[in-house]
Amino acid sequence: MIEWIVQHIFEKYNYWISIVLMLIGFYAMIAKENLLKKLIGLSIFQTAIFLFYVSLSDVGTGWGLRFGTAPIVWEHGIHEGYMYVNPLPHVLMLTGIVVAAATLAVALALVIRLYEEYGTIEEEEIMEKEMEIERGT
Amino acid sequence: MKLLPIVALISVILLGSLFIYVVEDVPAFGDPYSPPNRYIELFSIDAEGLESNLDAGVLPAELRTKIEEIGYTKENAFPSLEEGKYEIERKEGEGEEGWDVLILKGELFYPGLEKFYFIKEEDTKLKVYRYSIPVRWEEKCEEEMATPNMVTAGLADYRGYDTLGETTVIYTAAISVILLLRRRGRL
Amino acid sequence: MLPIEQFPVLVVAISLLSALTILLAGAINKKSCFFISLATITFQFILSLFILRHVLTVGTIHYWLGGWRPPWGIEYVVDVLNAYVLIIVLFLSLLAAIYSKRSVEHEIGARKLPTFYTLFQILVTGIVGVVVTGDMFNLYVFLEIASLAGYALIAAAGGRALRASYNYLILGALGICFYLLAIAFLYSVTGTLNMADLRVLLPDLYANKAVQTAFVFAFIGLGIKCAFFPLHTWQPDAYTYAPSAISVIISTAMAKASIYALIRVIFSVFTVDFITLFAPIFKIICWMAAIAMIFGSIVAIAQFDLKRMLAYSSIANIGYIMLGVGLSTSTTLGLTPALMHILNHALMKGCLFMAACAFIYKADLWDIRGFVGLGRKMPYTCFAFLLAALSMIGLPPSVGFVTKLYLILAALEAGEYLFVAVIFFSTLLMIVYFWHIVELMYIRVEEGGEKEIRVAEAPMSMFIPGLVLAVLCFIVGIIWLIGTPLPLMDAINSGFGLGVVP
Amino acid sequence: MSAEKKYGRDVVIETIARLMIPFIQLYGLYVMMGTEGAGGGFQGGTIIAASFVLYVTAFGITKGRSKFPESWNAAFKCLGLYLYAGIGLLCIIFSLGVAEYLNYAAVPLSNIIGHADTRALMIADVVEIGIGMTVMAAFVSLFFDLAWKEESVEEEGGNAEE
Repeated sequence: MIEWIVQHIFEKYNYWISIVLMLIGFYAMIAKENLLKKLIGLSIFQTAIFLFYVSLSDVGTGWGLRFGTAPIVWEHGIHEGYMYVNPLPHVLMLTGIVVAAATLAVALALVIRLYEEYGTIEEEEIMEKEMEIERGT
Repeated sequence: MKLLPIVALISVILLGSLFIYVVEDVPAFGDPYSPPNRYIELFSIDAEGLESNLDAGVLPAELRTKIEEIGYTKENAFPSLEEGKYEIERKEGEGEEGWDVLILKGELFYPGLEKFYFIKEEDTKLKVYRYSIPVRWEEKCEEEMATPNMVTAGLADYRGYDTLGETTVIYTAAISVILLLRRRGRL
Repeated sequence: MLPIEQFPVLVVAISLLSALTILLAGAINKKSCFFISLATITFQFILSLFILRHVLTVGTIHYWLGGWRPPWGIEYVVDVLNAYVLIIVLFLSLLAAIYSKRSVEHEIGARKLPTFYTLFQILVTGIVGVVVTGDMFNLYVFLEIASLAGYALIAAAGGRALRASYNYLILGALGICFYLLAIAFLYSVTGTLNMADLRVLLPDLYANKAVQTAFVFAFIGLGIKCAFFPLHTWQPDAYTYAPSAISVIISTAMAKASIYALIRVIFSVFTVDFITLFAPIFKIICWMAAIAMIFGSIVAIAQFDLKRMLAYSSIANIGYIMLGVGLSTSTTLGLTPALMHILNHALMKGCLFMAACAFIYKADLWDIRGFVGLGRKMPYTCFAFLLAALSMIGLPPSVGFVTKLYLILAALEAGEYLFVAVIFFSTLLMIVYFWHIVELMYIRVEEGGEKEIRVAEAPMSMFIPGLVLAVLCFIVGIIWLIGTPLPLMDAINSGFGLGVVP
Repeated sequence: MSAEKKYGRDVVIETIARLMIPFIQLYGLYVMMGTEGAGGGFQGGTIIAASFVLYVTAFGITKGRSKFPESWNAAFKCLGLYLYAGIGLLCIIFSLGVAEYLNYAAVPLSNIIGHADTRALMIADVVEIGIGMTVMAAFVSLFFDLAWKEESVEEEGGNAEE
């Protein structure tokens, strides 16, 4: 049991941290009624996935035996005990971050329009007002 | 009682149990030899004196047929292992003794050899690995694009098409917000 | 002369460049936007025909973007399935573009034309990019491009479309995040992003829990994007309140591209072997599809809003496609019914949405109860609607009949007699709701002078595409029945290792 | 100009902003073009866009708008992507259909300075600048559109949160 905990919890703490963040974001996305809070949840969720990706690229042990360093080839060569981290997840996540920012921008624009239209950003109130409009016409 | 928080909690519990289920097979944090960072094992085969072949720079027929069997064939746009299109190099290093199979690049402007497979001897078995993406990037980045920064090289060249898509995404977002919010000007 | 291998990337790149041009040209002359967009999509469509011919005669196209060999760089792979879906998608986009000419000015306002058409073109770019790519992450990027443009275009109608679009955005972003997570798990155990490479590497790792979880996430994520039954909640609102041309393109091209992505990930990355051994999901897919077929049809009967009714009918039809997917392993027909219905549903639903939006455009008629006597007022549009509705019900030799025939054959072969009953039952329900409309249009006599609606025929650019689709419903049905494209389907099936009963 | 009176103008803020903005933009350009160190088009473009945000917070949005008008903004956005996607297309055209899309080594320059240097040049000076231009213009336009409502000019100062 202790071995399992050490092997799968302490040695993979990157995974657990990103999962906890992911679940927080996911809960906020589904459960919150406020449109902005949903977006905050979405952002947390996406960022947690980015963290997971980036942590996959690490090559350091964290106990000081081996360190990862930025993947930039240096003319003097690399220091003793250092290794380049994996550049691919960084590349992917630069894309991912921009995509997340773009999604957020469009979502914020939608929220602004919704606020102009209904005067509120609570989902229930918006639905009530929609019903009122429907009954009115 | 509200429905949404309950649905959310149930899905969070489901997702959480899925994540706990998967933890045993997620690579350990900071493992430099994990599949994303170094290489992935394809198969292992009995050694049976194949080492001498490898030392002589010839890929044994068993290995070649096995590699083609699992799907690395020319039809799938992977390099073929015909005679004269590869070289084998003995590799000595900490923890990594074996043979690199260098394969002729198929690229238009850079003919030359690149690391593709890695064969390692363990007990009486030969284990065949395929190198992962960062190995190639680290090795060839300086030669192919005279750029020391691998992230930039990967972003703008090796996976440049993703970056084009990503720039399009931010452009799309800007146009979307103009469509939704702007009420003046020419657009 | 350009080699045809270049065409898949040109289809995407020219579309993107044209989107930029539309914005700049639109700032000078707003009328030019439509024509640039139309010309580009026509050109893309011609290119896609060349691609199909090349794929059929020469073989699969492998294209290394930037010149880097597959595991290191991005690869475009165009095989028969890609080329087939590419043509469907571009043809429907072309018709939607023609259709948009009059409706957009009416619904969105002439001032927004440049941004609208820029986003429209970017939507087409994204859809096409999804269809031709052979790289998991590239698929994510292009799916996101298409989705972002889609969110904004749906919301462009204003009013209730805003909340529909917001819901679509939240669920769509969630789905895409799940897909991204699936890529993360796959990447963490294989170290590659290329689909062909994953297909080679995964068989050794099928027992790996990360791979199984990746499958679950990819399935749920892409399932949300294509509105598969329990994950469909965003879909009716989005289809109902979107602008007309966008309803057409999203319900046909976008939905089909998502389903293509799902099929590609299920069958090409995680092969049939994996699913039968480790994720016995086909049975569940069949059941969910059956529920979707009945649920969609029953809810559609209860609707008075024609577009909303069509949206629920779409859910039922996604159920048909997924039933084809679910039955694919247990019959010799393989994926054929599902692939057929991708084309068939695109034709029928495109035509129905075009007709429905023409009613709204001309007479502000969204309520079915107001359709009395419409058949004489708008003869061409109503005729197109009638043909597509008959095809939907399954009148031989229409495309709807062909789908149902093949699905029933597949279900009989698999020994799943219950699904045959489900197909018949959902057909009955379809007859109920489509017959109701047809009756109102043609048979019901107008009562009273003041209720009479004064409408003329919709403009040419709006009923011609609908008529083309309606006629195609029957022509394509006959072609399916003759069996000319069946070797094509068999090629796709054998590529996936399907079509052979174990 | 009633809005400016209402909010007042702060000499300290304006002077500091005046001092800082050129340096921020210079730094943005450095980050954008320096392939030697960390950085790239996105980061550089975002930093330059941030300098505009600083300008708007210091001088008000009306003035900020006039510094970077919409027509320029749209042109920048398109031009950046034109550069990037166009270079890809040029690679096909220059090589007469032999080289792939975005294969920068096919640009004729490579006959003179070699393939690797051509790639380096293309990455650092064309592609990254293209990305940077698009990202900069896109973020500035996002900021202006999200922060400013046309109906009420009084609500200056970047209230995006309503």
